[in-house]
This record gives sequence, C-alpha cells and structure tokens, in this order.
Amino acid sequence: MSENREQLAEMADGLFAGLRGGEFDTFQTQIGEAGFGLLLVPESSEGFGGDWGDLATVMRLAGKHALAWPLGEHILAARLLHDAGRHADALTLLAGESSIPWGREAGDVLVERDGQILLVSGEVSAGESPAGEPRDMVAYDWDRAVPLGIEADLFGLIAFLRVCQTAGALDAALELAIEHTGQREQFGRPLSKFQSVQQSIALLAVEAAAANCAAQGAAAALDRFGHGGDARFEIGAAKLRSNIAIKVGAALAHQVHGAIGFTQDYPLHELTRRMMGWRSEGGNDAYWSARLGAQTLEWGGQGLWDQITRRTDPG
Amino acid sequence: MSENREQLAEMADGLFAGLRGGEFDTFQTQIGEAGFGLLLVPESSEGFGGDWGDLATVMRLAGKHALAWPLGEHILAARLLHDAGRHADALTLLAGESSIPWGREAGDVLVERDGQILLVSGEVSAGESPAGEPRDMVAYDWDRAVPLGIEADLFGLIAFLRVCQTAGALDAALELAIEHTGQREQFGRPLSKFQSVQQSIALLAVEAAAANCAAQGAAAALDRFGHGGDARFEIGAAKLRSNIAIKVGAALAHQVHGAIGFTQDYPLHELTRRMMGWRSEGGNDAYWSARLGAQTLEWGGQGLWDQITRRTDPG
Amino acid sequence: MQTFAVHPFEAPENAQSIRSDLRAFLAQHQPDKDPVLRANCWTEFDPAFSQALGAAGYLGMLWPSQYGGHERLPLERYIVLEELLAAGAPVGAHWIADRQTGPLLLRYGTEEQREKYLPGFAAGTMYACIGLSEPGSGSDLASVRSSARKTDAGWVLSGQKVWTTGAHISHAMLALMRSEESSERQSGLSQFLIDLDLPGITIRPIIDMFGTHHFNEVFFDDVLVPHGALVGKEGEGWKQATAELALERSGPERYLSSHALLAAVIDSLGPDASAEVTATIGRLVSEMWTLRQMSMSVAAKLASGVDPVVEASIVKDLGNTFEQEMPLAIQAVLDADLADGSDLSRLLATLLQVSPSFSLRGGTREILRGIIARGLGLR
Amino acid sequence: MQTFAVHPFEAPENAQSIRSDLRAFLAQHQPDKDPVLRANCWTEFDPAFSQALGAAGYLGMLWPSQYGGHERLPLERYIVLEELLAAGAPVGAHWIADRQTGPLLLRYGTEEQREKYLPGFAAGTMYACIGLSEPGSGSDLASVRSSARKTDAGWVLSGQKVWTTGAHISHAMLALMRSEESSERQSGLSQFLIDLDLPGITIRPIIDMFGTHHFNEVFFDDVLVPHGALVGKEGEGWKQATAELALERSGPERYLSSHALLAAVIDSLGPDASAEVTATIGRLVSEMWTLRQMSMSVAAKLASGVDPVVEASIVKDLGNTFEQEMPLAIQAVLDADLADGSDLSRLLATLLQVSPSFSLRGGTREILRGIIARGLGLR
Repeated sequence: MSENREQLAEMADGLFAGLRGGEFDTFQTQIGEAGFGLLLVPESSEGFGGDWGDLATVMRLAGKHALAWPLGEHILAARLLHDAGRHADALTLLAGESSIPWGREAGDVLVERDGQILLVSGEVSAGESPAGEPRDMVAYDWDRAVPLGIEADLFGLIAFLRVCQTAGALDAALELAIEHTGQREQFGRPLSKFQSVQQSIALLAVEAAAANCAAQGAAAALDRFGHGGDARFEIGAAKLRSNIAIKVGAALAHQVHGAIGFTQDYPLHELTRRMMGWRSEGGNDAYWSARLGAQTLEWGGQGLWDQITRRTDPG
Repeated sequence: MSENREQLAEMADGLFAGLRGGEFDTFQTQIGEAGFGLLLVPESSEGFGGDWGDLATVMRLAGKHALAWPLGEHILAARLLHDAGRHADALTLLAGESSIPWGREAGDVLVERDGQILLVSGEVSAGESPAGEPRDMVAYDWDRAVPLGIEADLFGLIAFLRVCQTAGALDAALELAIEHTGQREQFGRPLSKFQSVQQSIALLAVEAAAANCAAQGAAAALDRFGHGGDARFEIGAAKLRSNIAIKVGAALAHQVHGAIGFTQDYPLHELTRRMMGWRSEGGNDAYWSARLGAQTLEWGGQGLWDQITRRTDPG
Repeated sequence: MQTFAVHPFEAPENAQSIRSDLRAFLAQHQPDKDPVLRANCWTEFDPAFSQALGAAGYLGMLWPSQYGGHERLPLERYIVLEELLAAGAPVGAHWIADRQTGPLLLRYGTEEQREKYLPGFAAGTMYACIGLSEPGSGSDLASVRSSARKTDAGWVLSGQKVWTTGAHISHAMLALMRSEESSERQSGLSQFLIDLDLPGITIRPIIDMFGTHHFNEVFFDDVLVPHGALVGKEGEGWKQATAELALERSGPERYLSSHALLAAVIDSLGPDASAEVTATIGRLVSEMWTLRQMSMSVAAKLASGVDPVVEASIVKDLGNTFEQEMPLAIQAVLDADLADGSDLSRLLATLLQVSPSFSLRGGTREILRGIIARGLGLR
Repeated sequence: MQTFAVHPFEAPENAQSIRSDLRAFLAQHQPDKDPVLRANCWTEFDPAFSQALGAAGYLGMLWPSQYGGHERLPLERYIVLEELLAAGAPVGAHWIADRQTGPLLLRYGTEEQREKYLPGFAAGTMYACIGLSEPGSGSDLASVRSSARKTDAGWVLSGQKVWTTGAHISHAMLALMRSEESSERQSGLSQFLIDLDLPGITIRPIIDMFGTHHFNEVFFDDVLVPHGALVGKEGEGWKQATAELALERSGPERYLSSHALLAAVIDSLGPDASAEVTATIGRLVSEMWTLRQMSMSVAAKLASGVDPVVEASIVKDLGNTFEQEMPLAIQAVLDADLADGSDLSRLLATLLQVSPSFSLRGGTREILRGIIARGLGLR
C-alpha cells in the first residue's frame, strides 16, 4: 500500500470506528469535514485526488465498521458531478437501481435513463433494506431532470461498492469469530481448539480472502479502464464472487458463534445482515453470471485467456 | 421389506458379489439362470412377478457390487416385450439415449422414436463410459423396426435405474470409507477417530441416505402410476437429487480415503467412476431441474403442496 | 450396509380428509395473515391460534382422552404437522408442550402432573419451555450448574438458564437441575417442572437481531417448588432430558418451517419465468420432495416403535441445510429489489436474515454429524 | 485484520512478448495434441517436450547462468507457468526438478551437487522426484522409518517410499531419511539426493484407477550412496523438507491445471448456448478470474521476498475446490452423451474421474485448513 493510501486508511478506520452507533446527521458532518466526499475529485479541484484503489480501501473499511451512511454513493456522485463540471450543495447520491440507501436524505440523485446520466430529484417513499437501514424508492420528477452529458456505468459502480464493503465486512466477521472462539470455552477448552471450529474459521478466511482479492482486482480494472463501463468484466466477476463469499461466509460466521451471534447486543448481525442485502444490490448471481457467461462465449476459449491476461499485462 | 423381497435381495446380493471381476458371458448365464431377467414379468407368464420396489432393491445391489452387466436395461426390455405380447430370444436391451451400455452384446434394442416404442437392431460403434465400460452408439436400421404398440417412458426408466444403482453404490462407498478409516492409523490413532474425518463420513452417509430415500420414493410412484410417464415428477426429483448425492458423496469418499482410493487395486473407483457417468445418463441436472421447475410453476405454490401430498395419500 | 433403512409410510386411509379439514380450519383462522409471519412459522407465537387449534382437536392428538387427548394415530398427527407447517401456521406457542413436554409427562410424570398440565397443553391454553442451556454451556449441555436442594418444604432452586425459547409466554419450564451437590457432568441431575409464576423467578428477554423477543434468560433465586415438581426419578435427569430431546425427532419441521417462501416465490413467477429461476425452483423442489420421503420414513419408523436416531439426525442435518440455502438460492436468481416493499421481498429479506440460524436448530451441525458418526460406529 | 493482504502484481513490461514467444513455441511443439492429454496437464510426462522447453530457456529460469539457468525475474517465470498451464502443456516430467529440487539445491546443496544436477534440470533432460510418504504415513509425514546409516564408504539407505510421482522417469530422488538411529518424529532426519540407478534400488509401479502409471513404490535395500549425497545439514532434514514443500506455493497450477476443459467447453458452445450453460460458464469464469488475482498476489509477495504461507494455502484450498467442482458443474448443464467419442466428451469424462483427487494435491483439505487456522492464531 502506498504511504498516501495508508494514511487514508488510518484516518477512515479511526473515523468509521468512532461513528458506530451514532446518528446520520453527525456522520454527515464528520465525514464531510474529513473530506471523504471529495475522495475521487482531482487535487486541482481541491479534492483528495484518489484513485479507485483508494475508494476500495475506504469502502472496505466502511464495510468493516458497518458504516450506516451512503458514503460510496456520495463519493461517486461527487466525482461524476465533477466530471460534468458541477458541484453539489446538498447531499447528492448515485442511484444504480430502483431503491436508494438513505434516499430520503438526498437532495439530488444521479440516475441513468435511456443511456443518459441525469441529475434529478423526486418524491421519496420510505423503505428499508434487509438490514433495517433506510432504502427508499424515489418517484423521479423527470421533467426537471438535468442531463449531465457524461458517461458512467452507474450500476457497475454500485456493484463495485458492494464488493469492497463485503471484503471489509467478511474480514470483520472473521475477526469476531476468532475472538469469540478464543474466549468461549466448551467441554473445558476454548472453542477455537476444536478441529471442526478451526476448519470452519479457515474456510471463512478463504472466503474473506477471495472477496478482498476480487475487490482489488476490480479496482485495478477501474483504474486502468475508467468508470465508463469498460471495466464491467472485472466488476462483474468480482461481484459474483463476492456474492458467493457472502453466502458461504455469513453462514460460517454465525455457525461458529452459535446463539450469541443472533442477539441484538452482539455486533455480528450488523455485518451479516448488511451483506445479505448487498447480494441483491448491484446485480445478483443470475444477473452477473448471465453477462459474464455471454461475454466469455463471445471471446471463445482461447480468447478468454487472451483477454484475461491482456487486461492485466502492461501495454 | 416383505419376505419375498428379502429373499430376492439375499439372492441378488450373493450372486452379484460372486460375479465381481468376472466375464460378461458368465454373467449372462448366471443372471439368466437365476431368472432376474424376468423380474418384472407377471407370475402368470412364468416371470417373478415383481414390482418396481423389487426392481429398486435389485438395482441397488447391482450398484453396490458394481455389476458390470446391463441388468436393468435387460429387465425393463423383458417387461416391455411382455407388455407387447412378445418374448425375447437374444439379449434385448432398453435404450433411453443415444449410447447404450453393452450395445455390442444386444440382439435387439427397444427404442422410442416419434412417440412410438420400436424393437430394432443396428450397426454398433464401440464406445465407452467414463468408467471404462462398453457403451456403444447404434446406427439403427429403422426400415426393419417393429412398432410394439405400447407406452413407456424409456428415458425416465433409465433415470430410475441410475437412481437405484447410485443408492447402492453410495452405501458401498460409505462402507469402504468406514472400514478404511477404522483400519488406517495416522498420528498414532485410527483415522476414524479424527473429528474432521467423522464429519466427512457423516456427510457421506447423509448423501447416501438421500439417494436411498429418493430411489424408494420413485419406486413407490412407479408402483402407483405405472411406467407410462405419469411417475415423471418423482423420477425426476429422485434423479436430480441422486446427481447431487454423487457430486458430494464421491468427493467425500475419495477425500477420506486419500491416495489409496485412486489405485487400481482398491475397489472404490469401481463405484465412483460409474457414478460419475450416471450423472449424465437418464438426464443431467439441467435436464431435470428445467422440467421439475416448469411442472412446479404450472402447479403453483399451493398446488405444489397439494400435488405432493395427493400423490402419496391413499385414494 | 444401508444407513438409512427406508421404512414405508403407510398413510392413514383418511389422510385426504384430515388435510381438507385442516385446510378449512386454517382458511377460517388465518384468512389474511401477513405472509412475512408465515416464514419460519415454527417460532411464531400466537396463543389465540394455539387455543383454536386445541379446541379443534389438533393438539395432544396421541394422548389418552382422560388427559384431554384425542387418541389418534401417530401418522395422523404427522399429517396435521405437515399441513400446519406447509401453510406457515403460527405454531410456536404450543409447540414444545405438544411435542416434548406432554409426551415426557406421559412417560415419566406422576398422575398429579399429568392431570395438572396435559389438559391445558391439549387445549392450547398452557405452554411450556425447556430449561437446558446455561451461560457458557454452549453445546455442552451436561455442564449444568443450576442447583436443586431438597428441603422438607420442597426443592429450593437456584441458578440461571439461558436461550429459553418462549419462557415469557410459558406457564411452566421443564428444567434440568443439579440435585446432588458436587456431582459432575451427567450424574446427579434431575428434571423439575416449574410453574413460572412462582416467587423468586425472573424472566429477562434476550432481544434478537431483528429486535424481536423469542429467547429469555431465566433466573432462579431460591425458588421453592413442591416435592411434586420433580419429574421422574431423582438423579435420572440426564437420561430423561436426552429422551426429551429425542422427541424433537418426530416431525417434518426441519424442512417445512419456511415452506411459505417457496410457495410465495412460485406464485410470483408464473410459467414464463426465466430459465435460471425455473431451474432453481426445480432443484429446490427435488430437495424438498426427497426430504419429505426421508421425514416420512422416520415418522413411520417412530410410529412402529423404533427410535431411528441416526436417520432422524440425517433428516435434521439435511433439512437445516436445505432451509438455510433456500432463501439464498432464491435471492441468487430472483430479479427483485428487496426494498420494494412487496410481500415477496419482505418474506425473502426476513428469511435471508434468519437463515444462518437454521444450522443451530436441534443441535449444531457438528453435533448432528457426531451423532451420525456414532451411529456408524466411528466413535 | 486482513488475512489476505493483497500484494499488487507489477507485471514485467515484457509480459506480452513473453506470452507471444511462448505461444509460438507451443504452436510449434504441440500442434495437434489430443485434447484429453491437455486435461490435468500438470501430471503429464513428456520428456521430449520438457527437453524442448529447456532448450528454449523456459526451465531453471531464475537460476544463475553458471548452472545453466537464465537469471530471469520471478514474475517472468510466473507468466511462463501461467501460459504453459493454460495451454495444457505436458509439464509433468520436469515439474518437480524445476519447481522444487533445483531451488532447494541452490539453497542447501553443495557446489558439487549444483554442478551435477542443475544444468540437466535446466536443460529438461534430468528429472527429480520427492521421497517423503512411506507406507502407512498418510498425512503424518514425520513418521519416517526409512533409515540412513553413516559408514566410511558413504551412507547406507534402507526402507521404502511410496506414492512417489514420476520415480520411474526420474534420475534422482530427494528423500527424507532417518539418519539418527532411534530418533523420533521430526528430529534426526536428513535429506539425501539419490541417483535412482544405484544398485539396491527397486522401483515398482502403482497403477492408478485408469490403468496409468504415475505413482511408484521405491525400495532401498542397503543402498550405498556417497557422503556427498547428503543435502544440507545432517539432522536438519525436516526443516529443509518443509522448505521444499513451501516451494509448492509459487505457482498458478492450483487453478489452471485443467483449464483446457473450460476452454474446450466454451469453444464447443458458441454464443447461442442455453441460459443455464451460459450462467455456469459465467460462474466458473468469475471463480477463475478471482483465483488468478489471488495467485498473482501470492506470486508478487514471494517475488518481493516474503513467504505468504497463509495466503498460499488459501489459494491452494480454493484452487483445489475450483478444479474439483469445474467438471461436475459442466456435466450438470452440458447436454452431451459422454460415450459419443467427441473430444469434449472424452476430456470431460477424464476430468470427472480425476477430479476427486484434486482435494489431495499439496496437502489434503484438512491440512491446508489447519495451516490457515494456525496462521490465524487458532492453534
């Protein structure tokens, strides 16, 4: 990790840890003051000038700390507004699908319609995610929509956010599992000394590792191919893999925790409930497997390997 | 198990165990002499008068002993010939798909074409199953085909045979696993005393159990609805489940055996290699999941439960 | 070797009329229930429903009529359970009393205990809970520290039970207590049936991750219970509690408790569903059909007087796995925004959250597989 | 906590030219190879191919030129391995000498040993095998009973090794022997590099379930080897053998060894494949792409001088699982009669048979997960 990114990670880690259990408005102030909203805005425009790897780092930590704030949607919106030569006054969010996290709090929303990226607002009907977070449907006022004249793969970018958050949440669940099984005794020895518990935790670590590597791979593709849609192959592969990681990992984390993992007071559910929702956001398994499969069949057998290597080789 | 069926099982178990490693021609003589070919032919026609549960019992044992002879195909052909008022002189087999086990040895073959069951022969091109058993393609001589004027779901019946064989083969693999891990020591104690080995064998037992119950359920449906195609729901559900059981079970059986399981001298591969082939015979996962899914969607949510219960309730 | 010797389920001749009667009953008592409540119905407490069920003769079905029972056949009861679960009926309130506490009293209880509790259980008006787990015990259920001290006036109970499902709506707890001082592990334990309104008992909710209240901590602070609260023999508590757990083995709840989701998804799709969704439904139905064959075989074996320990553990393990994977398999292929507020999305979202807990039901996966391994002679 | 700290793979600038050179080489040397031989290519012995590969500079790539090596960069070698495996090239003959024995000699060997073996290894004309397992040892590799007795004339070796891959085509075996009488477990062991043409050595084939010969039993009947056959320090054999196994961690073979099947299936399908097949391809490609990210990260970390034990074990475990499931996943959706004699059917049938063995490669699943658990501080 570069030194800049390390500093960024340290700052995000501290801030998000401190925000746990806090209020939406406080978050907004503190995150705003820390300048996270401008993560992807170039330094020349007084932003942080970060790249997609930096965003992956920050979103991973948001996932790790179960951050209850639409940070990724906000960072992306700020970047796209900047691409369009604009600046947001109120909280602007990026919308990749019909419902939007904390839509009720947003001033404007960036939405794709008929291939155009529009800045629009609308009437909100409150809803919630499986984790019980606000996730609202918006009836957009298309008549007042402003076309931004930029290109961006909004749906893919939402998928990317979820992959990064999953990477952090699975690592956090792994940490809880290690801590819990090290402390709890059964039949006279710590749970962590039972072979079957060790095997389960190892498997959880494997899934967390897969999600983390997938997130990095997708970030590298965005850094190389930009956010207009050319990184869709890597984003899709990463999202599909991270959906699998959630399926396997969440079950394992709860399994080694036993009943305590389902209580309100224990923090595991803050991670697992969110992850369960993310599996449906930014494309579920069927969505991405169909697209990746079709892309692969178009490339052909040797073509698949050509493409996979060419997309990471220099030049 | 009825007393009749117990006797049948005892006879089959002994005979098939004795045939292991023998020659095709010997099999034919001995199986013929024991009268297994007439298992489903009514007693009034000098057959055994067995039902589909009896066939399940026999085929389960054929699977258990890795019987290298197309017994099921032969029993079914004899029954259908009887349905058509005919009698076979040479070895007649039933063909459910393009290749036929031991097609080279068959006199005639029963095939479905354009909705008709035909008795036909043809030119054989030798092939082999993944287990290395003869499995031949036949170029049928349609001009000399004899329509039998009966109805039977040939493809479904082949699927049923494979389900029953899988039930026996998985139980046999389980038995080998228990025996092997009880005898082999590692780190100073039998393998079977390691928790992770126990968990793997337990899971193998679960899959073997599922295959056995699926086979019985399909046999019960054939007994109730006949072999004309009305038992397709149960046969399909059983075949799909037994395909899963092979996938999980074969891997577990080899895993607990380690390297020895892959040697020619150890009998595990006689079971697992056959099972791997059976997953593709009588319909693979995609074939049956599409059909079961479509049938279910036609029934609807409440209808599914209505049908599932009605099909086992008396009356 | 045949681990799972399949036992044919000879369905009672009146099976269809049992089903149609019960379906009519449900149509009357649950006409417009929120679909979300039909998910994981087995833990849903609805005393009014339980009482109606009791009045209609669907509780204590196998018990002698002198205790309010109905002297029906085991497989008749099995069919009733199947129908209740498939319909997603809220059976949580009476579940333990009907399935475990009642049968245990018939086996080990005194005449007085039977007369006191069974009629209420069968009427669906009295409920029971199980006091086994203690803080820190986890799967090690023999690590009981709660104590029962014999005095002239009765037994004095002290200690704490935890994860007690439904203690807050139950009238009595069947608790395992250490009745012999400084005894260890499985020895020196006894079972007591404790009226939960006695002085010295405190019930504190454990709120689960959805903010709902199923579990409790129950504290016993020198609670005096009469001598007649002892169930069975003093010091035989472990054996009896094991038998009590074995009664978990009788039913189809391991694969039908969230059947409502499967039915709802199917109804939402219609015949022109995508190939991937259709195939997923096909796979789930194959698994469900197979589990039903397995569960019926266990029920038939139990009805014939055999206790199929290994077979029942196999069904539990497989059933837990099936119900845990079903919502995730549906989510993987269903094109739905889970926040759209539709019944189906809410049902799916609920089960996605609950599903990881399914591998803890009826003993964790490791314990169930350990029981199977023991049955296979490996330990 | 971040178990798998992702290390960026800075691909060498000449990556594309390395690939195109190698692809041209393969097109020349493997023009019409039976596709079935491309499956599980990593175990396929083809000395002529290995020799051509050596002549073209693709073996001993990292070794000093004085020993016939080519002093290339680790990630250049990684790219070569990727290409060889993805193409299904028969790399079995030289694999162990190039991956393990050679590097071990560079680390622990004497000058004499290096000069004797490394040039032949790098030329693809000399092959090596590993003598670790013994009858009954299973995963307990420290239970070595084969002995080495020091005499004036040299060491006298007695005992038996088993499951020795490629002993019958190898020139030398690097064997772990008990060099200190009545020592126990990991202590008192030493490594010897043994020329397999010495008197007293008997190599017997172990025929696998397909009738093919990869494994061997190797018997040592008072075999006299010179003192110079001792590798590294006397009594340090366990430590060295562990380092030797660690060299297994470097490559992409855990997820690419049966890539040929995936490529063949894709080519057989074309863009109008069924939805289920297409989705399955998508899932496999997602897994494969992720494994490549993981494998490249491990390679990059190794290249930077760190030994990522846990990360490498994670990739091995996941790679084994992926390759084990791939043929079954394809079989589940591919409409094919496996006996139809087509290349694809034969390839699929072959891998279906071999695939269960993949969970034994590089340590069984339990051992790999044990290493991961240890890395997490659980043991």
